[in-house]
Amino acid sequence: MEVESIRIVEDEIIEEFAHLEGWMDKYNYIIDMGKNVPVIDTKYKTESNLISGCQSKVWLYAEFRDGKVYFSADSEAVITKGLANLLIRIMNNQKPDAIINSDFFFIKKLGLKEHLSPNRSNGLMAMIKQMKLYALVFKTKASQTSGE
Amino acid sequence: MEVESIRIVEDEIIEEFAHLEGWMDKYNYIIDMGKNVPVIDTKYKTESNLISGCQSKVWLYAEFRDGKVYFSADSEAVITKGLANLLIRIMNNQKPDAIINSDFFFIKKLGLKEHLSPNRSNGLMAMIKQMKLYALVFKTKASQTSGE
Amino acid sequence: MNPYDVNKVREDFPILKRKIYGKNLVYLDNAATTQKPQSVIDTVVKYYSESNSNIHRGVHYLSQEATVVFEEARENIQQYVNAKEKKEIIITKGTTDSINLMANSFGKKNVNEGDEVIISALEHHSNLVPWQQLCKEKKATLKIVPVNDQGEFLFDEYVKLLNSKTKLVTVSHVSNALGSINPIKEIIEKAHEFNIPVMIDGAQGISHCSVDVQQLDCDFYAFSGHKFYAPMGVGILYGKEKYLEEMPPYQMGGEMVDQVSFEKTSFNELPFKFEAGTPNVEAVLGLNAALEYIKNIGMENIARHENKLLNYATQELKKIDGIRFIGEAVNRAGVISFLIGDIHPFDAGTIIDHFGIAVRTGHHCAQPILDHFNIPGTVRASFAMYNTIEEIDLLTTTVKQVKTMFE
Amino acid sequence: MNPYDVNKVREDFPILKRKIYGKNLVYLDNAATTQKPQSVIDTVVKYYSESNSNIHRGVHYLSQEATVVFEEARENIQQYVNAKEKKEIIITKGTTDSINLMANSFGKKNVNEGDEVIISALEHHSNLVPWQQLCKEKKATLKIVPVNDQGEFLFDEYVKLLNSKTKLVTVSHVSNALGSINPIKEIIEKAHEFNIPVMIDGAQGISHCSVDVQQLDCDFYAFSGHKFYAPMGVGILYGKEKYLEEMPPYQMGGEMVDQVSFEKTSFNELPFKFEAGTPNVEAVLGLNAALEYIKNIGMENIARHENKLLNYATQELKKIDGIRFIGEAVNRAGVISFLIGDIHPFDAGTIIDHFGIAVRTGHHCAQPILDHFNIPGTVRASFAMYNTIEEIDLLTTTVKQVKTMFE
Ligand SMILES: Cc1ncc(COP(=O)(O)O)c(C=O)c1O
Ligand SMILES: Cc1ncc(COP(=O)(O)O)c(C=O)c1O
Repeated sequence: MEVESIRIVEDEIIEEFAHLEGWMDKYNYIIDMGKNVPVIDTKYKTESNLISGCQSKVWLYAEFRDGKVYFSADSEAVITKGLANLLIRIMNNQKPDAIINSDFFFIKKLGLKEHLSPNRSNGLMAMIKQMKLYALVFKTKASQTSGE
Repeated sequence: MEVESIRIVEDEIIEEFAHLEGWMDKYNYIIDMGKNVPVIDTKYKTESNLISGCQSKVWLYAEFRDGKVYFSADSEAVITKGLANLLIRIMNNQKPDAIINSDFFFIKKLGLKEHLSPNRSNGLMAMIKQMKLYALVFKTKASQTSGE
Repeated sequence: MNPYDVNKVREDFPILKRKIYGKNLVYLDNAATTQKPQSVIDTVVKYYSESNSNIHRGVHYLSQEATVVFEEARENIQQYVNAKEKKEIIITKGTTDSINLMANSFGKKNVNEGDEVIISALEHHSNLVPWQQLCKEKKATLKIVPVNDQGEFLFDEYVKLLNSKTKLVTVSHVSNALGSINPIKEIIEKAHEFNIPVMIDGAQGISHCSVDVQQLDCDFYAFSGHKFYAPMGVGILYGKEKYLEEMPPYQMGGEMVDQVSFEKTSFNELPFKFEAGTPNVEAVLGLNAALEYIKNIGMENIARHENKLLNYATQELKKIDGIRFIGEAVNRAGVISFLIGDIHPFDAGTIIDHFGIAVRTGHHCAQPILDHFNIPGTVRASFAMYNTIEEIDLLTTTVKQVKTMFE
Repeated sequence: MNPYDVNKVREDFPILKRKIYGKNLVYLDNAATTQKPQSVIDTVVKYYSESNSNIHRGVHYLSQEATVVFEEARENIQQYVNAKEKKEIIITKGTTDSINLMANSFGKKNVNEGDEVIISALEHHSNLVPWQQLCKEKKATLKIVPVNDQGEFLFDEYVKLLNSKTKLVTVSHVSNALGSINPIKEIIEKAHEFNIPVMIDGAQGISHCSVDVQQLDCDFYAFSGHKFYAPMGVGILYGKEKYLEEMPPYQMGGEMVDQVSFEKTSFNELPFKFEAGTPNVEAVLGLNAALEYIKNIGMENIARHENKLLNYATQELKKIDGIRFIGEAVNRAGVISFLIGDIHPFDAGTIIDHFGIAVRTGHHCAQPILDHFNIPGTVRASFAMYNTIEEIDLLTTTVKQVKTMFE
C-alpha cells in the first residue's frame, strides 16, 4: 500500500520531467526544487547529521510521528538541495517499511544516476542510504516499543 | 708509449677473435681464457677485493712493482673469469697512467659490451672501473713517495 | 576452451613473436614478470586515448567515468578472490608495497617488544626484510619455519613456534625460488587456533592457483599485477575488514584523508584510508582486463597446463647426467630450479640466453633459501599459460649444450 | 616549432577528439592529471609488445635490454632536471610516495623532539599530512608560513620562522589550488644560510617551469609523471647525494638489498636503496617518452603559451559581474581558481561539465588554504600545452550561463 503511494509521487515526478526538453531544463527544474526543500532546523545542522561522501555539505534529518517519517534537509549546493527535495517529496509522510522497501524506481526511470551523478559527488546514493537507515532505526524502535 | 703497448695486446685479442665464427666459438674462447686467469692468492680473496654488481662473485687484486701494475683475479663463473683474463692480459705489466688513460678500445671493437654484457651482471664494466681505481691509487702513492 | 589450445593463447601475446638473436623468444622467466595479452595492452591504450582522468574527487564527466570503471575493477578483483567486502581490496603498487604497508601499519600497531613474527625459510626478500627491520626496531623476534631438503615447509616445526607472543604469521603461497606450494590452508587453521592472524604473500600463488580468501580464511593476501598478466605498477592487499579498520594509515596525502586542517586531520574510510595519492588508474584497469582474460580461459585450465609443463620439464631434465634439482617439493607450481653439475648458474644462463631462451639465474631475491642449500644460485625456468612442450624440449637441448661447453 | 602551433600539438593527443555529451571535450583539469601524447602511449604499447621484462637481475636478453632503457630513462630524467648524478634520481610511484619517503626516511632520521619542520599555508595535503603526522609522532612542531590574500607566500614571515631547531623546509613550487609560484630560489637561499635543507614539491612546478635543481640548489625535488604528460604510477624524488647517502631506506624488499640472511641484511647502493620491489618499467619509459616530447616542443614555448592562456582567461572572466578570483598572486602558473558570486562550486561545476568542459571543483586536496579564504572550494581551470584561446572563450560563455541559471 505505502509502496504504491510512493509510486504515485514517483509517477508525478516522472510526468513533470517528461515535459522538460534537454538537460538545461531538467537542471532548471532541479534548481527550482532546491528552493523549496523542507529546510532542516538549524539546531539539527550538526556534524552527525552531515552526509559524508558529497562534494557539498548535506544535512539530512528525520522525525518519526504517528508511525510516519518526516524528512528535512539542507545543502550548500542548490542542485544537491533539489535532489534532496525530490527524494523528500517521495519519502515524506511514509511508513518506515515503505521507505525501506522502495527501489527508488524514478531515479532509474529519469536516468538520474547516469545523467546527474555517475559517482558519489552529489551524494544522491548517500542520501538514499541515509533515508533508509533512518527508516530502519524508526522501525526497530517502534517494534521494540510495541513489544513492551 | 704505454698506451701503445696496450693497443698491441688489444690488437692481438681482436685478431684472435676475428678467427672465431659465431657466438658459440667466441664463448668457447672466453671460457678457455677463463682457465688461464692469473689466479688471485687465496689470502686476497677477501670481502674488500670483491667486486660488487656482478651476478657471480669476482675478486680482483693488484700489486705495484717497479712502477708497474700486476693483476690477479678469480670468479665463481668461468665466463667472468675469461673476461677478467682478457682485461688482465691487456693491463698487466703496465704503468698506472696507461691503465688510467686506456679507453678499452677492444671492448667496443669486439662488441663485447653489446654482445656479452648489456648490463652490469657480468661485471665487465665494474672490473674495468676497479682496475682504473687501483691504477689511480698506485699513481697517487708513487707521486707522494717520489715527492718526499 | 577445452582441450587447452596453447597456440590460440599464444596468439594473444604479441611479445611471443619477438626474435632474440634471430631465434624465437622462449620466455621462461614468468616468475619475475609475466607477459601481457593484447586485451590488457588495448585497455591501457583505450584508457589513455579516451578516458584518462584523475578520479574520485572530480565532478566532470571524464573523472566520473574513470571513477566508475576504477571502482568496478575493484569489485571484480573482490569477486575474483572472493573477498566479502569491496573495501577489503586495497590498491597498492605491488606485493612489496603491500607487505611494507602491513609491516608499517599492522606491525607498528600490533608488534611490540618481546613479540614474535613467524615467516618461513622460503620467503622472498620482500616478505623477509620488512619483518626483519620491524622486529629490529620493535625489539621483537623473527621466527623462521625451516624447510626440509626438498624445500618443503616443515609443519611440525611451525606448530612448535606458535605461542601467545606470536603476533603474525606471514608466508608465501608459492615459493618463487623453488616453486614449493606451502600448505597455507593448514597454516592458517593452526594459527587461528591461537587467534593469530595470517598473511599470505601471493605474488607467485595468484598466477598458478585459484584463490578464495574466504575459503582459505586468510587474514591478508598480497599480490602484484605484473606477475599476473597485468601492467606493472599495481598490487593488491586484501585484508579482513576487522583488521584493516583498526590499522593506522600507512602513507599520508591526498585521497586518504577526510578533513584536514593545520590542527588536526581525520582519515578517510576504507579502502581509501590506505590509498594516498593519485592511484594508478591505468594499471588497475589493466589488472581488470587481465582478470577477464584469465577468467575466460579458466584458472583450472591454466594450472593444469602449467602442471603438465612442469612435470614434462622435470622428466626431461632429469635425464641429463649431473642435473641437480633445487627444491623437489611434492606440491609444486610454475617453477623449476636446477643446477647443471658444478657449472655456475651465471655461466649456464649466459649460454641459454644465446639460444633465445629467457631463464633467470641467481638468488631470485631469496638468498636465505639458497644458503640453506649452500649454493650461490640456481637456473630457474618458470612457466605461464603460453609456454609449450616444444619450448621445454628446446630448454633441455640447450642445457645439454651448456654441459658440453663447460665440461 | 615557432610560432607555437597549438593545433599541431593537439593532434598528438588522441583524447582531445573525445566527445562529452555530444560536445568536444574541453579539458581544463590538467592540474589533476594531464593527457598523454601518442608517443607516450606508443612507448607503453611497444614496451609490452616487444620488450616487457623484469629488470636489473636478469642475465637474459630481454631483461638486459629493459634494464638498459630503464637506466637510460633515469639518465634522461637526470639531465632534464640537471641533477649532478644519476643516482640522485629515485623512482617512486608519485609525488605523494616521494614525500612519504622523505617523511619516513629523512624525517625519521633528522627530526626529533622539539625540532621544527616548515611548510607553507599553500600546501597540497600530500605535502602537509605526512609532516603533520611525523611531527606528532616525534613531538616536533610543524610551522606554517602564512600567505596574504592574494595567495602569496609571505617571505618575511618565513624568515622569522627559520632557526636552529628547523630541520627541513618543504614547500610547493607552484600551488595546485591557486597557481601561485613560490619564490623557491630565495626560499632555498635563505634556508641554506641556516644550513637547513629544502625540499620542493614540484608536482605542479615541473609541468609549467624549467627546473634546474643545481641552479636552484634545492636539496630535494619531487614530482609525478602523470601530471607531466607521462603515464600514471611513476614519480621522482631528486635528492642531493649527500643527504640520500645518509638516509635510511624507506620500503624494504627485493632490489633495495645487497646481502640478505636471517641474521643481517645490508642495503644496496643509491639509487636502488630506495627502490624496493619491481619498478614500474612501463611508466618510467613512458616518462622518458614524455620528456622527449616536451623537450622537442620546448618548456619555454609551453610556458609562454600557458601564460597567454592564463592571462586571457583572467581578463575575460574578470568581465563577468560577481566573479571572485581566489588567489591573485603576481607570479602564477597554469591554474585559475574562482567563484561565481555565491554559487557553490559544485553547482557551477555540474553545469560547466554539461558543456563538455572538464574543470575541477572542491578543495583540491588543499583544505587549509581554502579555510584561509573561508570558502568551501573553488572552480579551478588548469591549463596545459594543448589548450586554446577558443576553449577559454567557451569557458567564459559557460560561466555566464551558470550565472543566469543560479541567480
Ligand atoms: C602540489 C601537489 N603536490 C602533491 C600532489 C600529489 O601528487 P600525486 O597524487 O601524483 O601523488 C599534487 C597532486 O594533486 C599536487 O598538486
Ligand atoms: C614470492 C614473492 N614475493 C614478493 C615478490 C615481490 O613482488 P614485487 O616485486 O612485484 O613487489 C615476488 C616477486 O619477485 C615474489 O616472487
